[in-house]
Amino acid sequence: MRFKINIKDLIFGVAIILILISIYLAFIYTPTHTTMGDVQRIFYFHVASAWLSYLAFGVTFVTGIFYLKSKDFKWDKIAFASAEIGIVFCTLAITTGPLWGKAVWGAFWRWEDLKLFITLVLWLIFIAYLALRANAKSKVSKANLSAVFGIIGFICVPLSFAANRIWQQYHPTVIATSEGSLQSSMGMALGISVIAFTFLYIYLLISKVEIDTMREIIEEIKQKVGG
Amino acid sequence: MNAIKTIFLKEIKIEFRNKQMINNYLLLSVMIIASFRFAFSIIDFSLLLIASPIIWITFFFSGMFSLSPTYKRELEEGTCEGLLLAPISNSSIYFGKFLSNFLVILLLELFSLLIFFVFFSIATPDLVALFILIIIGTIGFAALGNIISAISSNLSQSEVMLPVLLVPILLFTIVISAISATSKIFEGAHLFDVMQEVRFILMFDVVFLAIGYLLIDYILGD
Amino acid sequence: MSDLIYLYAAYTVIWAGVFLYVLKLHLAQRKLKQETEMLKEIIDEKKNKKNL
Amino acid sequence: MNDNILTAKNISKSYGRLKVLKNINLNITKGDRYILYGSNGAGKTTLVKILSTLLYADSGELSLFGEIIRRHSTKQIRALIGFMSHQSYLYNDLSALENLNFYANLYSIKNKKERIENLLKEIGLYHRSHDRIGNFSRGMKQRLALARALLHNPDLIFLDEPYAGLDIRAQEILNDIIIQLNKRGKTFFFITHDISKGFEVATRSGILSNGQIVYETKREKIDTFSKKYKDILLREQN
Repeated sequence: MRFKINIKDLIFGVAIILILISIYLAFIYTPTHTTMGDVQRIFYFHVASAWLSYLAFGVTFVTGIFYLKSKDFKWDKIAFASAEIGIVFCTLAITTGPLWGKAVWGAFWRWEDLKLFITLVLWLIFIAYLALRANAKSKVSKANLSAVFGIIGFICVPLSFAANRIWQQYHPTVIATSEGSLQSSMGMALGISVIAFTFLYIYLLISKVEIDTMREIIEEIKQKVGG
Repeated sequence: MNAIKTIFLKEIKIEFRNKQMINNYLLLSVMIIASFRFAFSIIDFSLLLIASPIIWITFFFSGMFSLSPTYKRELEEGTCEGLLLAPISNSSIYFGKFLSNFLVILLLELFSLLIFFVFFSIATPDLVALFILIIIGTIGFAALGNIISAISSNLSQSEVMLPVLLVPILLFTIVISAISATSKIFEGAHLFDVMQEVRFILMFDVVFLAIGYLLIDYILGD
Repeated sequence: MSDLIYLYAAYTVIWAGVFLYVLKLHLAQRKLKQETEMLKEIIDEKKNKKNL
Repeated sequence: MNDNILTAKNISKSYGRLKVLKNINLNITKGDRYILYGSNGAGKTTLVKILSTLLYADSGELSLFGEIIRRHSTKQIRALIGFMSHQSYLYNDLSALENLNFYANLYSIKNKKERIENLLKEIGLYHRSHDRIGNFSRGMKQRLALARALLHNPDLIFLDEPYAGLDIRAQEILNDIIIQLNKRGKTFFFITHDISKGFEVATRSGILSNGQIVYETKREKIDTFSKKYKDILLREQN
């Protein structure tokens, strides 16, 4: 237990340091974007948040499969924690996306932009996932049903991505080429911020799982003491 | 195969024996189409552009109400364990119910389509293409709807949870492709003009049926 | 120049979001720790009563 | 020939952290009429669900008819098992005949028409074959539920609180049927919380308490047994 806490704090420390480095890189080290100006600097943490939410939902998907195979509640706990963290960062990604969009395109939201669209779909699916868990009647059915739903939801995302591509050909628009003029220093800044957020994710996941485990144990003791 | 047929026939029998239920579904379709009609009666609109979304949204919401009791009825009547005790696989329960869902939803959709043509005066498109689109779209709708209905029947407030769980998955896969293809059909295209959409919808059908086949065990079992 | 508002807004959203979530987790953890202390006291009391 | 119909070794089941069954060992041979008593919450229903393959145990080994039970391999075994619970497993919107026909098809029963007719006559509901069972009384439904459970001529029959909701006459009929079928070589396993019922038809009795079989006996006087049961219930409350 002692050792585990140390690892958790270590990860938190690494995450903080990496975040500070990436803030430095994002604001000072990288040059101002030639066409989009300074506002392009939103990009580094916007993309990192989006990445973190994809990673988190992916973990929910994989641990859902592990749970169904093993019926071990440990996996269910991780799946739930990861989904919640995913929702938080997905929310950050879909609020910062429009802010950037407004500056670059002049509009907050472009329904034609696939990345925005898919991130929104993911957000809806995992909001529904959390609603499912909140409405489950027992611990067993909560774990079973949410694992199944998480798997279905995650599988459908690439399919939805593909389906919406044809829908967009139907309404042709100019695709913003943000990556088109990405310089190598910008790429590195992005890379560092993505790594920083990945460490942040691991820290949050461990904390959340620990809290949920502790809450469960306390509930159990309370029932014993009360009865 | 025999088990699938048995369950399919039983579902259809129960569904049609209770005539009030079917009547309610039909009534709901009329109400949805009528509300679209009234909503669009006070503004200028291009019928060609809104026809396809109206049709599919109507299909989606009226079909959903017929999906909701599929598993809930078994749980409420306490017959679920009777099925699980029988020497059949859970996937035959799924496929039997899928077929009956498919049939009931398809009937509702054809009825809604009729009402739509009554309420909205629009040039009749290539009907064969339209029917084929509706049929393949409904396969996926029933396949995914059936599995989500099995999930939501185990939740509290299952009637609300069914659309909450179904919309983010179904709307952005099958319904969106179907809307795209159907609006092309209304603009005068034929089936071979929308082959790309058709291929996508068929792919979703296969994926959803496979998901149902693989995951139903985990929903119905312990 | 007016574009920079969006830059500030975006960074405020991100860091406020991250900060609030971390804070929420810490508060939850602290509450649980308090509860454990409380339970410990109750259990100790019960034990003492039994011994008496 | 091996006469062991059901063998359970160290069966445990828990829901989350709550342990419902702890190391259950059970051995039932052909022709047994085993009755298991236990208070509500002792884990009876979970146990009978595991033994009838509706649920799977977390650990331990269950074999039925000499075959070890695993997920997805139980279809043939299920055809040999009958199960009757306080729920009827019947559809209110279907008639008595349609209900039995449906299950007969699921169990792929040969010459089902004859079999269903005979069963309906036996339970005295032949004249109501075409009536929707939504209109049936609780007792009639329960009789039909028994017919449903016996439809495929199972060798091992589970009864979960079979006496609940039956009047005294129907209870006697049920006991008669149990004895009769038992003479034809059927094995019975039933659970109930009510000590006043079923003891006289059982050849073996057990008591389940807190997820463990704490007492087992063969042919004992009912007074001795019920005293034991009361003691155990009292101990449970403390």
